[in-house]
Amino acid sequence: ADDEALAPPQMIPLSVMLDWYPNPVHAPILVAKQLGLFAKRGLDVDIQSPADPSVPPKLVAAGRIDLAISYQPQLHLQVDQGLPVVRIGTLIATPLNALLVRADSGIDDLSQLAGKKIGYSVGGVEEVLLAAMLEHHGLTLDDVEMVNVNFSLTPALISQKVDAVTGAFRNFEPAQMKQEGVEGKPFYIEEEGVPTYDELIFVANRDTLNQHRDAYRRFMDAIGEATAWIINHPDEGWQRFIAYDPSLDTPLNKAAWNATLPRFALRPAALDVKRYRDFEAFLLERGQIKSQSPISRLAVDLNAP
Amino acid sequence: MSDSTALHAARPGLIGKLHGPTRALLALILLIAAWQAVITLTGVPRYILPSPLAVARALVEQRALLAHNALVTATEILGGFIGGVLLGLATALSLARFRPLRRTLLPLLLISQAIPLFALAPILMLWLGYGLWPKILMAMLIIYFPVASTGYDGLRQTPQGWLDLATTFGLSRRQTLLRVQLPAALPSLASGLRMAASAAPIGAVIGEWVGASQGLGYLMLNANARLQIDVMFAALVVLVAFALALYFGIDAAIRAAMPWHRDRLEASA
Amino acid sequence: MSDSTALHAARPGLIGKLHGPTRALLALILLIAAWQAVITLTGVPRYILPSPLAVARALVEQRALLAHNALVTATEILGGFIGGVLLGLATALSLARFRPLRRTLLPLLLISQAIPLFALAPILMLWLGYGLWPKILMAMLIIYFPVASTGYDGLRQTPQGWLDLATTFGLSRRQTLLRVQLPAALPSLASGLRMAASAAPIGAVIGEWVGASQGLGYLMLNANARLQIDVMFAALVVLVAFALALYFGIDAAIRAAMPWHRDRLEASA
Amino acid sequence: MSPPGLDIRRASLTFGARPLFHDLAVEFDAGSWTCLLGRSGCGKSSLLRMIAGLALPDRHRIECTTSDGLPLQGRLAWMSQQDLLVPWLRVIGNVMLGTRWRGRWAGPTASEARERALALLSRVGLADKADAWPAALSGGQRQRVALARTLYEDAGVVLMDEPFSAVDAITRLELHDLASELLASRTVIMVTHDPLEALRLADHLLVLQGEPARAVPMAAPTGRRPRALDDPQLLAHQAELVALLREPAHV
Amino acid sequence: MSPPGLDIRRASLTFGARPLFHDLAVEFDAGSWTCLLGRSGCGKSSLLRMIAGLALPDRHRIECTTSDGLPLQGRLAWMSQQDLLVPWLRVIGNVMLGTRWRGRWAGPTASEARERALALLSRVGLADKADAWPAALSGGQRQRVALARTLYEDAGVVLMDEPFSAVDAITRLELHDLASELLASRTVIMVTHDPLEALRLADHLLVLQGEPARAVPMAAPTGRRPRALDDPQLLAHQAELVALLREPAHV
Ligand SMILES: Nc1ncnc2c1ncn2[C@@H]1O[C@H](COP(=O)(O)OP(=O)(O)OP(=O)(O)O)[C@@H](O)[C@H]1O
Ligand SMILES: Nc1ncnc2c1ncn2[C@@H]1O[C@H](COP(=O)(O)OP(=O)(O)OP(=O)(O)O)[C@@H](O)[C@H]1O
Ligand SMILES: [Mg+2]
Ligand SMILES: [Mg+2]
Repeated sequence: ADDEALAPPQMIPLSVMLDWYPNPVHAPILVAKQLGLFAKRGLDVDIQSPADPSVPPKLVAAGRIDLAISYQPQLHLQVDQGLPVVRIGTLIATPLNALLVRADSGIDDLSQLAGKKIGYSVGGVEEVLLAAMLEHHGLTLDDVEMVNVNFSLTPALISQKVDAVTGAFRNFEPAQMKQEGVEGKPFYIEEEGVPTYDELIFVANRDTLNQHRDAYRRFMDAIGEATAWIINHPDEGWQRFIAYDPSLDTPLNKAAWNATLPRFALRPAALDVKRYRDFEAFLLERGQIKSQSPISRLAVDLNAP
Repeated sequence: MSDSTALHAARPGLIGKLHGPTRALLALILLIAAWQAVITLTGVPRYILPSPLAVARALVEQRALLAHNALVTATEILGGFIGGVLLGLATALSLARFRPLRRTLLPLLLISQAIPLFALAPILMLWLGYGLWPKILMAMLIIYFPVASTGYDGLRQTPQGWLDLATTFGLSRRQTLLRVQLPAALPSLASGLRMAASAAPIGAVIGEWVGASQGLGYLMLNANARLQIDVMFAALVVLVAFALALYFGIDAAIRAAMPWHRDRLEASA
Repeated sequence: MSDSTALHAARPGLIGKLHGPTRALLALILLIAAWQAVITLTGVPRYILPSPLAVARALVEQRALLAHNALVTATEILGGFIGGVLLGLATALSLARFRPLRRTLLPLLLISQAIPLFALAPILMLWLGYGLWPKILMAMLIIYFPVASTGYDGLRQTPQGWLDLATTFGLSRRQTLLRVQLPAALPSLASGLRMAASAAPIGAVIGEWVGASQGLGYLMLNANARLQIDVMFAALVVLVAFALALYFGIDAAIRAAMPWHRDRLEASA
Repeated sequence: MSPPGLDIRRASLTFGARPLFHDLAVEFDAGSWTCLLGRSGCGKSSLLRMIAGLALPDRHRIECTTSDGLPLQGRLAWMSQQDLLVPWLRVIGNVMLGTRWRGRWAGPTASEARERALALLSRVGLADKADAWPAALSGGQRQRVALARTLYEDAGVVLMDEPFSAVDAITRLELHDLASELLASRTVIMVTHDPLEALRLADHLLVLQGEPARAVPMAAPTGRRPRALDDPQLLAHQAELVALLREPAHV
Repeated sequence: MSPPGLDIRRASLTFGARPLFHDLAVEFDAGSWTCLLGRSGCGKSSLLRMIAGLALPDRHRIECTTSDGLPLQGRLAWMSQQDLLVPWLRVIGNVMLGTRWRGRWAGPTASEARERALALLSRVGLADKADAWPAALSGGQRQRVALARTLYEDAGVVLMDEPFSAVDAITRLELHDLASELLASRTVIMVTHDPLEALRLADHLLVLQGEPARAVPMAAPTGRRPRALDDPQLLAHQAELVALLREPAHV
C-alpha cells in the first residue's frame, strides 16, 4: 500500500519479452514485478515469453516491444546485420553456456572429443564457440560430428544419441540430468579458450532509446533492487518466484534456482566495455561478423553522464 | 441350394450404436494398452515417454492448470475451425467460379501450404501481436487448405447432366455454383471437413508455439522445456480429446446434413 | 435469335498449354509482386521479411550450400511421399476391407493425426537416431493421413451398382476392393494425393528441426539463428519450389492415370 | 402465351473425324409436336442438346432462330435421356427443381407452387412418393418424376429425350394423355424409339438417317392427339415409318 | 452344359411398412425364357436382385433352390436396369469386365477372350466403338455394351432388367434375334415393359400384380423364339396381356 501511495499518477507502460519460457534466470524480472518494484517507479511492466529465442530482438528492432532478453553473442550478430538494437543492461554476467558430457563417459579433456558426436541447440554461434574450444585442444570442427538437436539437449545426451552437447546452460541442464539419475559433467567454455561474455542481457531499440532512457533507467534500477533482494533472501525469493506462476514450482526449478543465484549481475546497468570489445574481436577474427562497430552501437551505460 | 434368408435385415441399429463414443472408447483403451506395451517392451525412459499412469496422475493433479489452458485452446480451435471452413469454402467457390483465378490462385494456395508456419511467425506476430488472433489465424491456415482443396475438387466434378439442367433452367453461374455444384460437392467436402477437424487442434497449438502465454500448446512447450513430460503428455491427451470430439461432432453434423446419403451408406455398410 | 456458332470448339489446346509450369510461373510472378508490395506498404524491416531481390541474391550466392542441403531434403521428401502414400493406401484398403478394424483403427488414426508431430519427434529421434530415417518417417506421417482419409472415403462411396455387378461376377471381397472400389475411388484419392504432395516438404522440414546436421530445414533454423534471414528465405523458396514441383508432378500423373476423366474435364472446363 | 416456332439452320456436329450431321436444316412449327426418330447413336440426343444451347465436347455449330424473334432462353424445358434427379432433394423438391434452383417464386406463392407440383406428381401416379428420396424409387418412377419436373416448368418449348422409355405399357398410355393435355399448344420436340408412340403423339415425324444424317420428314396421321391405339391410320403409318427407319444407316 | 431351373419360394420384401410381395412362389423351368411384366414400381427389379443374391436396403427373404441342387453362384449373369458401365475401362474392357475383374482367364487365352468380346460387339453393332470410352457413347450404345457384357459371361442363368429399353425399334428386333440365338438353351428371366417384345421372346409370361404382388402366369404364344412380328398369335395374346397389366395395381 505504501508503494502505491508513492506511485506517480501516470504509469508508463513497458513491454518486456523474455528469451524463453519463464525459468530461474528470469527471477529478477519476475520478482521485481511481484514485489511491485516496477510500479513503485511508475512503470507498468508487461512480461511476455516467446517460443523462439531469436524472435524478441527482432520485435524490439521493429518497435513492437520495448525491451527483450537476448544473448551477448547474438547481439554482435544482430548489430552486424543492421538491427537497431543496443544492450542497456545485464541479467546474467557470466557465460551460462557449457559443454556437457555424461560423467561416466570418461571424457576428462576436450581433446578426447575427437571422432565424437556433439549435439547443439539453435544458437547461431555454437559452431564458432565449439571450434574455439576444439582448437584450444588441438582439434578442429572436422574432427567431430555436429548434430542440431534443437531443444532436446538433455534427452539426447542421457540416451547417448550424442556424446556431448554444447549450448547447455550450466545452471539448468546438469540439474535436469541429475533429476533423471544421470550425472553430467560440464566444461565451462570461458575456461576452454572462449572469451568471457554476458550470457543474458537486456536490449532496447537504439533509435528510440533517448525517448525512453528515463523509463529504462528506472527499469534497470528495479532489476538491480530485485537482484540484491533475491541474493539477500534466497528462500523468500524462491517463494516470490513461484508465486508468479505456480507451475514454476518444480524440483528441477528449485535445483536450478540455487545454481543460478551466483550468476545474476549485481550491477545490471553497469557496462564492462572490454567484454564487448573482446568478444567482437573474437567473432570478427572468425568471420562471424563483417565489421567492427563503435561500442556505442553495441551497448550503453544508461547512467553514464 | 442357396438361401439368403434375412441376410440384410435390421443391421443399421447395431452399427448406429457402435458409432462415435463407443468406438472412440474402444480405441482409447487399445491405445493405452499399446502405449504401456511400448514402454514395457522398449524400456523407453520416462523423460521421453511417461507411462499412462503418470500421465493420468498429472491429468488429475494439474486439472486446474489444464482446464484453464484448455479453455483458451478450445476457443482458438473453434474460432479457427469456423474461420478456416468459411475461408476455405469461399476459396473453393471462387476458384470454381472464376476461371482466370484458378491459374494463379491455386499455385499461391499451394505455396501458402508449403511454407512452414514458423517462418511466417515473426511476421504474423509483428502484425497481430500476441493475442488470441494469431492463434486463431494459425488454426485457420491449417484448416483452410483441406477444405479449399477438397471443396474445389468436389465442385469441379459435378456431373455434367446437372450442370446442363441448370443451364436450361436459366440459372446464373452463381446460382449454379451455390445450388447445384455445392450440394453435389458435399460428399467430397465432407472428406475435407473431417480431415480439417482432426487437424484444427494442431493449428491452434502451432499458433501458441509461435507466441503465447496460455493455452495447451504453450503448456506443452513449457512443460517440455522443463522436462515435465508427464504434464506435457497430459496436455496432449486433452488436445487429442478435443480433436476426437471435433471429428465426431463434424461427422455427425455431416451425416445430418446428408440424409439422402444415410440409407445408401447403411445399406452398403 | 440465339446463335452459338462454334461456341465450344477447340478449347482443350489452350487450357492444356496454360496448365502446370506456365500457371506456376504466373503465380510466382504474382507472389513476388505481392511480396514486394507488402514490404513497400507495411515497411516491415528486412530482418523480418527480406526483399525478393535480397533473397534472389542469396539464392545465387549460396547456391552450392542450398544445392547440397536441398538434395538431402529432396531425398527425405521423396522417400516420405512414397512411403506415406503406400502406407496410406494400405490403411484405406484395410479399413474398407475389414469392418471390425474400422471401429478401432479409425479413431487411432485420428489420434495419430491430432498429435502434434513435434511431440512425437523427440521419441522418434531417440529410437531412430539422427539419420535420414526419422525425417522420412516424419514426412510419411504427414502424408499418410490425407491419403488414408480420402482413400477410405472414396472406397466407401463406390456406387452400389458396381458392387452388385461384382457380386454377380462372383468376385471375392479382395478382388472387389482392388478392381472395383479402388479405381472408383481414384478421383477422391487424387484429391488426397494432391493435398499430400503439398504437405510433404513440411514433414521433412519438421523432421530436420528436431535433429539434423543437413537439409533445408536445418539450414533454415541455422540461418534464422544467425539472422541471415535472406538465406533462410532462400531455403524457403527452394522448399516451396519442391512442393510445387511435387504437386504438379502428381497432378500430371493423376491426369495420366485417369484418361477417361480427361475428356469430361476438358469438356466442362 | 404463344410458344415460338424454331428454325434450325446449318446445324453441324463432328466427333473427331466423324461428322454426325452437316448443315442440317429443320423447321419446327409453333405449337406443333414433332417426334424425332432414328437409329441408336445417330445424333438425336446431341441435336436436342444443341437446340437447348448445351455444351458438347467437340466441334459443333447451329443457327437457331425463333419465329417471334425473341430469345429462346427462359422459355425452354429439357428432359434428358437420363432422369437427372438430384439425390439431395426429395421427390417433391425434384419436381419443383426449377423454382427451387432459380430461387424466385415468379408469380405463384410457395404453397401454390407446391400444390401444382403435388398435383403433377399425382397425375404421374406418384402422389404417395412426394416425400421419398430419389434413391428409393424404381427406374420407371424416377423417369416419371423427371417428366413431372419438365411439365412443372410450363415452358413454351419442350424438348424431351425418350421420356417414356422406362415405364410399363399402361402407364405409358396414361402419360401420353397427360403430356398431350398439358403440352397441348406448346412446341414440343420429342425423341422416341417407339413408332406407335410417335404416331399417337406427333404432328410431324422426323427421321434422322444416314451418316452424316439427313432429317427425313414423314407425314403424321391426322386427327386429335393422342390418337387412339386402334386408329387404323396408326397401323398403316407404322409400316411406312419402320421401313424408313430400316434404311441403311451408312449411305 | 445344362442350365438349372430355379424354384423360388417364400419370397418376401417389405419397404418400411409397405409389403411389396409376401410369400411369393415362382418356378422357372431349366432352359426356359420367362418374361416378367408389371406396373412401374411393383417390384420387378427388386425380385431380380433377390434372385441374384444382391443386397436390398430393407427386410427381405427368399428361398431359392436350383433344379440340380448346385449353388447358383458362378452360373449367373445379371444385367441391371442401369447400364453400369465403368468409366475407367474402354468399351472392349467393359464387355470383358467379368474376365478382367475376376482376373483369371478361365479356359480361353486372353486373345481368344478378346476375339469373342469383339465378335459380340460387332453383333450389337458397335464394332467401331471397341476402343471408345463409355462417356462417348449414346444411351442406346451404352445399353448395347451392357448387353454384350452380359452375353459375354456365357452363364447358365441370365437375369435381364429391361435390356432393350433404350434402343430403336429396328435395333431392338436385331437384338432379339441375337439374344435368342445366344441364350437358346439358357434359363432366362427378363423384365420388360413391351408386351410385344415379351410375346416374341418368352416361353412363359409372368405378370406381377397387386400389392402385395402376386405373380400371375399367362400362356405364351407357341412356336420358335423369336416369333415373327406378323405372327397372328402375337396380336391375339397382346390384347390379353395388356388387359392383365391393366388390372388395378391396388387390390
Ligand atoms: N431403398 C428403398 N427404400 C424404400 N423403397 C424402395 C427402395 N428401393 C425401392 N423401393 C420401392 O420398391 C418398389 C419396387 O422397386 P423396383 O425397382 O423393384 O420396381 P420395378 O418393378 O423394377 O419398377 P420399374 O418398372 O419402374 O423399374 C418401388 O415402389 C420403390 O419405390
Ligand atoms: N464425347 C463424345 N466423344 C465422341 N463421340 C461422342 C461423344 N458423345 C457422343 N458421341 C457420339 O455421338 C453419336 C450421337 O450420340 P447421341 O447421344 O446424340 O445419339 P442418340 O441418337 O441420342 O442415340 P440413342 O438413341 O442411343 O440415345 C454417338 O454415335 C456417340 O458415339
Ligand atoms: Mg439419345
Ligand atoms: Mg425396375
